[in-house]
Amino acid sequence: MKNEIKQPIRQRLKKGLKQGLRQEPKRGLKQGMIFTVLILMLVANVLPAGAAGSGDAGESFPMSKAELSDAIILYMKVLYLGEEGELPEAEFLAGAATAYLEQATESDGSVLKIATPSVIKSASFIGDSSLGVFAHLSNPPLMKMDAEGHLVGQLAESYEVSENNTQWTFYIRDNLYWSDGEKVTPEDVDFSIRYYGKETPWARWINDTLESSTVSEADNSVTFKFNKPYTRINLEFATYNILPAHVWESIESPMEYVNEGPYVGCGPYYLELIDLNAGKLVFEKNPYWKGKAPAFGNVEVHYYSNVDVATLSLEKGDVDTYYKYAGSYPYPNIEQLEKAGNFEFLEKTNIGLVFLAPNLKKAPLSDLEFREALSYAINYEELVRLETLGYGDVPNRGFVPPPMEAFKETEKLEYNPEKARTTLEKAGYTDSNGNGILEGKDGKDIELEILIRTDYARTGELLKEYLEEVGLATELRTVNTETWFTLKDSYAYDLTVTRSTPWGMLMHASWGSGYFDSRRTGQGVMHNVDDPEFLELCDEILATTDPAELETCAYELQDYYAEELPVIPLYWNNVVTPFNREFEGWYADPLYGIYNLENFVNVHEV
Amino acid sequence: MNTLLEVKDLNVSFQGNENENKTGNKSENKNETVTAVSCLSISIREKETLALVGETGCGKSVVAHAIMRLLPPESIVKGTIEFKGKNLLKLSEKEMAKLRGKEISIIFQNPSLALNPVYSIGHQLAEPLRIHTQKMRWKEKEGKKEKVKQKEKREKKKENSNLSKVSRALKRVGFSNPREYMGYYPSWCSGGMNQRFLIAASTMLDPVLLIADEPSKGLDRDRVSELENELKGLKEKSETSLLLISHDLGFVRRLADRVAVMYAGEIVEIADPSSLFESPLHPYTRGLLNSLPERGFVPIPGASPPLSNPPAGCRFHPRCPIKEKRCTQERPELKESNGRAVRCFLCP
Amino acid sequence: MHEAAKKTFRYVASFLLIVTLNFALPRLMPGDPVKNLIGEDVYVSEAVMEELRTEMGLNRPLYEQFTAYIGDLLRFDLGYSYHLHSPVAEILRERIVWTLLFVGVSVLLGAALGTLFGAYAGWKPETKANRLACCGFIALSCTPPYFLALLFLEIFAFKLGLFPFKGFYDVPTPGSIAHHMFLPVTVMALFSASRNFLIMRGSVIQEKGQLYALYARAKGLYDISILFRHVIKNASLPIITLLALDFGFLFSGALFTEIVFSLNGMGTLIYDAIIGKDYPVLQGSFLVVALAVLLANMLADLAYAIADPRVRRPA
Amino acid sequence: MMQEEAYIGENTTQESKIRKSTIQESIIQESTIQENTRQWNDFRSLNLDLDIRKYGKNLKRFNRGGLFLFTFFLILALIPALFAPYSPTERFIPYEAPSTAHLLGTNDIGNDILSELVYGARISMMVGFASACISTLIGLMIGLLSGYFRGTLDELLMGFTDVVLIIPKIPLIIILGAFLRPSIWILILVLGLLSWESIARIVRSKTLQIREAGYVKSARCMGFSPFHIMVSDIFPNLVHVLLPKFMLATASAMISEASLSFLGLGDISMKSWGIMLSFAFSRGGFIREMWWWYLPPGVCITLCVMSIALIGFGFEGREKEKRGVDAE
Amino acid sequence: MSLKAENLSKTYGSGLLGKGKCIFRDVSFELEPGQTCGLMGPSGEGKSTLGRIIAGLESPTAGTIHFKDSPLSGMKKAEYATFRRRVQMMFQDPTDAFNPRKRIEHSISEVLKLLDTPGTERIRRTKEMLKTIGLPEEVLARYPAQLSGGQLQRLALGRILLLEPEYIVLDEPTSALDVSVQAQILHLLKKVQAEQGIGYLLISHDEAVVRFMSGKMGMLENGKLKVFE
Repeated sequence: MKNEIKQPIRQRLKKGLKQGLRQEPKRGLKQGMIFTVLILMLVANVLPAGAAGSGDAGESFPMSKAELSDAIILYMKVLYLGEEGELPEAEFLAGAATAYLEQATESDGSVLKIATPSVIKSASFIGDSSLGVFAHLSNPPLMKMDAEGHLVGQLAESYEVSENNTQWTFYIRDNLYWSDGEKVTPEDVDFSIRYYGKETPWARWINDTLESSTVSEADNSVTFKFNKPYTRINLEFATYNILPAHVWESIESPMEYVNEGPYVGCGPYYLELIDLNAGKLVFEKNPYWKGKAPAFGNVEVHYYSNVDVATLSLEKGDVDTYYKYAGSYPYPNIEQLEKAGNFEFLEKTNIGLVFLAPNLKKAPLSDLEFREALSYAINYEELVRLETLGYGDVPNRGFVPPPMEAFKETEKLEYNPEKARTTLEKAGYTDSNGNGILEGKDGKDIELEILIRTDYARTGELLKEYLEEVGLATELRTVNTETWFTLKDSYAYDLTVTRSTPWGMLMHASWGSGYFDSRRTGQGVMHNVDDPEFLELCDEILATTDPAELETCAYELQDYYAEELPVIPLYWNNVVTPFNREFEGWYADPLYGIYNLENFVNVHEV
Repeated sequence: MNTLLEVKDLNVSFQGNENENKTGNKSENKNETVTAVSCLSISIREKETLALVGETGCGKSVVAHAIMRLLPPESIVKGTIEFKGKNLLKLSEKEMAKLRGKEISIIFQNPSLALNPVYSIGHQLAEPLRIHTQKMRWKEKEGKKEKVKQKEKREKKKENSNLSKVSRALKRVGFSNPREYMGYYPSWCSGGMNQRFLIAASTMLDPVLLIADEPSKGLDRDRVSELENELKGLKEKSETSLLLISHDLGFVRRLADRVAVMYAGEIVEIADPSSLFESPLHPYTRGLLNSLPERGFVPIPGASPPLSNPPAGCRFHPRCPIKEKRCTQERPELKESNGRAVRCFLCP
Repeated sequence: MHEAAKKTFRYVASFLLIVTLNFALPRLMPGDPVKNLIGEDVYVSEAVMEELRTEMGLNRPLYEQFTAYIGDLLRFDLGYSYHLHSPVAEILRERIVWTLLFVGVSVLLGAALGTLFGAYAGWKPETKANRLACCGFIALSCTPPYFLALLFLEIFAFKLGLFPFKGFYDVPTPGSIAHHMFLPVTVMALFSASRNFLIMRGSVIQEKGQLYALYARAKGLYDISILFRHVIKNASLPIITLLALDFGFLFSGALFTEIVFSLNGMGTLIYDAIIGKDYPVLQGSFLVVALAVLLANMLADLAYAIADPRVRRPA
Repeated sequence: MMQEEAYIGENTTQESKIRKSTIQESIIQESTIQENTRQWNDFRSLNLDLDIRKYGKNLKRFNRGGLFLFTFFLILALIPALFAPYSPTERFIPYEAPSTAHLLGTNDIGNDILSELVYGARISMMVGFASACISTLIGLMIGLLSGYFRGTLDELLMGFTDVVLIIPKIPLIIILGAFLRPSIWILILVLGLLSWESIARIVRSKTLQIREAGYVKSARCMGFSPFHIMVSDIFPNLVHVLLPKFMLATASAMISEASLSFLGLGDISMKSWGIMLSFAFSRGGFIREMWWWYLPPGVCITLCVMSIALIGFGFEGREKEKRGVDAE
Repeated sequence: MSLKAENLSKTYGSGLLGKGKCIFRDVSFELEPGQTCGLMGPSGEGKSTLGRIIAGLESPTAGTIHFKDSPLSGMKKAEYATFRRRVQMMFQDPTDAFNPRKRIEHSISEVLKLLDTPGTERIRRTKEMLKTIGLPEEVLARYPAQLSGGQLQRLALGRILLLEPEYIVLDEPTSALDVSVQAQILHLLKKVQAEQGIGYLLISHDEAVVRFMSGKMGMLENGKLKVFE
């Protein structure tokens, strides 16, 4: 609480106020403003509720009510009684006003500030999904993904899998300490994993399939034994934050546990404060961190409910970098930031992508030839140009983007409306009644309903144009995300535009298969492919941990995508992360982008 | 007796409405000027009651408002209105405001609407006192801080004296327990009561001239006689001159010292009530009197001309039973002879 | 007394209808709330989903859900939000304080500003300044609120750097709060003011044509003092009704301002609850808003009775 | 959206007063008040109406400006091809700054912004007018019925209206917008169905008034059917109250549409100004400081809504003025 | 053939709660065709309400009205329609007697349409009516706002006469008019009565008017009716 501030914004404000008072022409305006601010302060002060945002904040008021009203009276005097003697008083007042903002701050090192549009909705450490991602910094998972997309240990030094893939042993690093001084033990890991399994719906599978777990003090390891083979536990465990058992043991239902902090963590920082009203998370240095010493005293995550505002504040310099899980900094604004000059950019191809999912259960999209024709009708280059502003590529038919492991170079998707038309004709889709719209096999005009989430409104528009070009009538239906979930689950669409996230690309049998396997359910999941060939492939992948075997399967899967077109990728895009030039040493992993421990220990001021 | 108010050649006209009438008669309503009062001259002597009589729309209320200078700024007022030797039309608005309510007061025709619905009777009655004694307070304000307490005391005293003045005024108009009524609001009271409140408010500062604008309109017979007594009492007790504007001939006859009859914006006859009612000269006056109940409801044929488009010549000629040729062409002047005046070629 | 009873009856009926609507509406929305609870890209078996559904009481028959809902209401239990991981009542209590502060200050400022300027503009509608003010306020009331908020944000926070971009505060001190609330309060107050301005202006124009205003002039009052001593009290009566009606609008209508300024208030709460199908929060906040509006209307009726003697005529 | 109620505006004055007085006072007192008012109006019309006329003139100036603007937008909406240099779907180089070829530059997919703007007028105005038609119609029916028949029907309808008035509109619109397919027609329907209460109230209070007028009483006395009386006697006298209300409902519907678009609940296949604006924000026009992209639709909304509102106010003003002329 | 009122009472504002205000109680009288019955009394005593009840525009709280010996409440549709034509009412305020948005012509022909009068007949009857009330034909093209109170009151009477009524309730027919116009209207009323044998119930607060018009006179005071011959 004490050390968190020394933000440039405060100083700027202070400077601004003082300057404002000195600038003759605008003086009246600024005075009025400061006066209003003071009045508002008084109002806020009188209303005890106003300050009761966080429990112990009351003590830190630098001015009492009486002082404040004195200040206001003084200020009024300054305003109304003559010009003389104005400056010193005004300066005093500017000082008084900024004193609030100043808040006793003996700084140790600077603060790294991250802007994000992912809003934290509740101060629930376990329950809030956005918070779960940000807490990687304080409570790192066992595993992580390196820059090349390989899974490596994070809290775990290494891991082992048994022959039959049912038994996973993780060896924990022994130089890890919780921020309260306790050592991180395998019991903590065991506790955390079981805890999630027991308490959270999304990890219920652990509870259901974990047979037993054993902790070995000797080699600082924990072994999980499942009642069925799992091949991707290392990936799964790259997402579960490890919790201190001695703290969380006593918390009955963690989903419902709401606390503004601090939370005990074992990363280079621990989560000091979740301040919903200020819209920020404050991470404090972990005093017991034995790894490389981080360069910042604090890390702050500032979230904004409006993306534009987030980018504005970045451009303004209020924050140092921008992070959005599975997303890039908005492309249109990059140019603006480049012009501003004090930002550099980290660019990396996203392993998630935007794609067009056909409804394979319904004619005409169930017809491969039709899909084939469709794939020729789309102008990928223009999509890349307009949607990613060049920060992307025309995708291959094989769906999977290059940065993924075992990427196979398949044929690039091609824009050829002529070919699309002939393919359609060959497949029997002709316009016999001459109204410019092709008829389906049932003789009726084809009218495709494209379901789009609001984020892809423009893509939808372009698609509509492309499809109409080749004689396919289309209707756009824009829905908000939640409605989209419902509609795609009931297959109430012909085509839909959606995207995959990095984690989504890796889940299930990896390489995006999790989105299409019809046996699955889930929010973003299309579950539209029930071709046995595809399902078999998935099962094969799920049954092995052998890298060579996996690679073969992956190639096969990508070939399947390329041949059967169960999904038409629209563009591969890059994740662009701007960061303040004053800091260097950034890198991004495919899963969580720049939000990884390496950055928080390595990034430093220039 | 001295002349208190002298109105000479008063002309009041209103700029008509230029936008077309929704009902479609575009040509008729375009850019017309309504001359509500033309060439009106009257005088009121001290303690005298002058009645202005006429039918709806003949412009009598406009005269009252013109004297008080309450007409909207868009109206065009010509002529002179001399009050105690000062031309009221030349005074600034501020000077006029000082006169209003203090020297000249008015009673409007609709007491329930003239009183502010959200203030208590007491508050509204005391208002003239507050308004017209403010100047004193301003002087006090110049005093220094040590006088503040004194001032407060004085103000309290003033408030108290105001209250007692108000209750005295209420008593005067016949309320036996004024304190209770002071807490009432206009909407709680009947029209007759409000009428009396209004009279009390308007006579609070003993104005030299009281204008009563259709005070009997909309009142019951009983109420009218009450009002009559009220006004009679007022005349007897105070030095006030009264300009009584009414369409009720009987009422006027009982109250007025002199009666002026108006028709279509002009005065057609001025006389003392007895001679006017017994031997009216102007054909209009005669017609008017004949249509009274006691004379058997003998109507004047036709209807009053619109003020926007009065007939040429004598304004009464279209309805006149004895009109001659010149009546339709020339406009008669108001001729005065032995205390009476009449605007007719055919009357001596 | 008869009228009062009728009014009370109407209020009670309104309240019951609101409660029912409140129960029914969120349930009519599409989408499986359980799925929203779990999150994107997560695989969960049907059995687990079913279990969760049971836990949330969503698979019981509707009438059972309704009786349970009413029962909880009577115990002031507004349910538990699985999205926000707290009892709804608690969330509401927290948010309402801020929204009240934010909305309350804006409404008061807006009412004061709008009434004063509106009264003056209505008193002298023909002067240039007033015509300009009128145009300005009409324009203001015709601007989509989020547009104005974003423009303000760009100009004052981004271009001039005078105010922060988001949040109620940075550190919970009055100074910080005032600094952060300045822009959103200004935007809301301007909106509130523009509504009040137009009404007050019309009202004054109407009232000043009344006979009592003329009589006030006849009593010797001069120009603006007629406005302040006589007209303004009459003319501001409709503002009472408006403020009451405004209440609901401001509670939920602050939504856009809250989104733009990333404020953690009732507006965003409701918006998120709608988007996330957070039934309990949705119901709770609807109930609170509707109750607040009902209460405000009742207060307005009372205030009206106090301010307007025509209403409280003794028998 | 938020302004919705702002336009109860000038009428609230009368309305609320009438509401209170009808509630609190017996019918006799009411009629005397009406009588008083009538007398006062007579008086005013004869002597003092000029003040109000002046006010009317003043409003007319607004009205004229509003009418001019409105006609301009209406022409845009009716024959956009005349003003738009290109088709709104034609694509050029994206993110162009204003130039002679593209007076307002191009947007993110290269559409000419000016053309888009011109074509947007039709959709925005259609949303406004269509939903205002619906709400006016509903409000008129409910208001007429409850004002004319009074009694239990009145109690029921007005109770219902009160409840609808209390329901927070924006969340409800968001819910419905999310629930139903965001087609422009649904939007129109939703907006129309949710904004009739103030119209119903004013129509009711006006009907209560007119009901007591001599010509309605005579008509009843002569045996005309209630339907005939409502259609032929009461309705024509409501037009002047309805018209401004209609205009204001139009204005608020347009703002609502823009607001919903901002939340992503609009119909993107219909490029209204609101949708344009929301694209300008979501596609970087705002942060790239392309004011020529995000300001014009915003300003157009404001201006168009304003022109409509001004006409509405103008009608109200004219009516105030008219009342005087009538009585003469 | 008469219009009879028996034991009429009227109470306002009675509902579930509260007793309401009693306007008058047990009022009985009889109207004969060709006769005028005057009804006087201070304002606010329910004269107009009584008039409206007799004209069938309001229903009494208690008591009955008999038209040609059949009670109003038990009338069949056709019977009621005849009653509706035969008993008319004329109101105090001439300025709102006609719909301000319609030309006089329109208002008049509407009435004739109600009577299913054919087109040519309509013109004839309108002209006839205008002759009776003594107004030129120009007035037909006017809007009510363009006519004076006296003219409007004449027209209001004329419109009623088109329905060939047997009884007319005159509710303060002249109190909003100037004395000279009042005299005109009163004479017209007398003339019409003499020609068509209509029975009037004249409600007025002006004793002179009532005396001028009627033989029978009633006084409504404190909720009771006192009849003088």
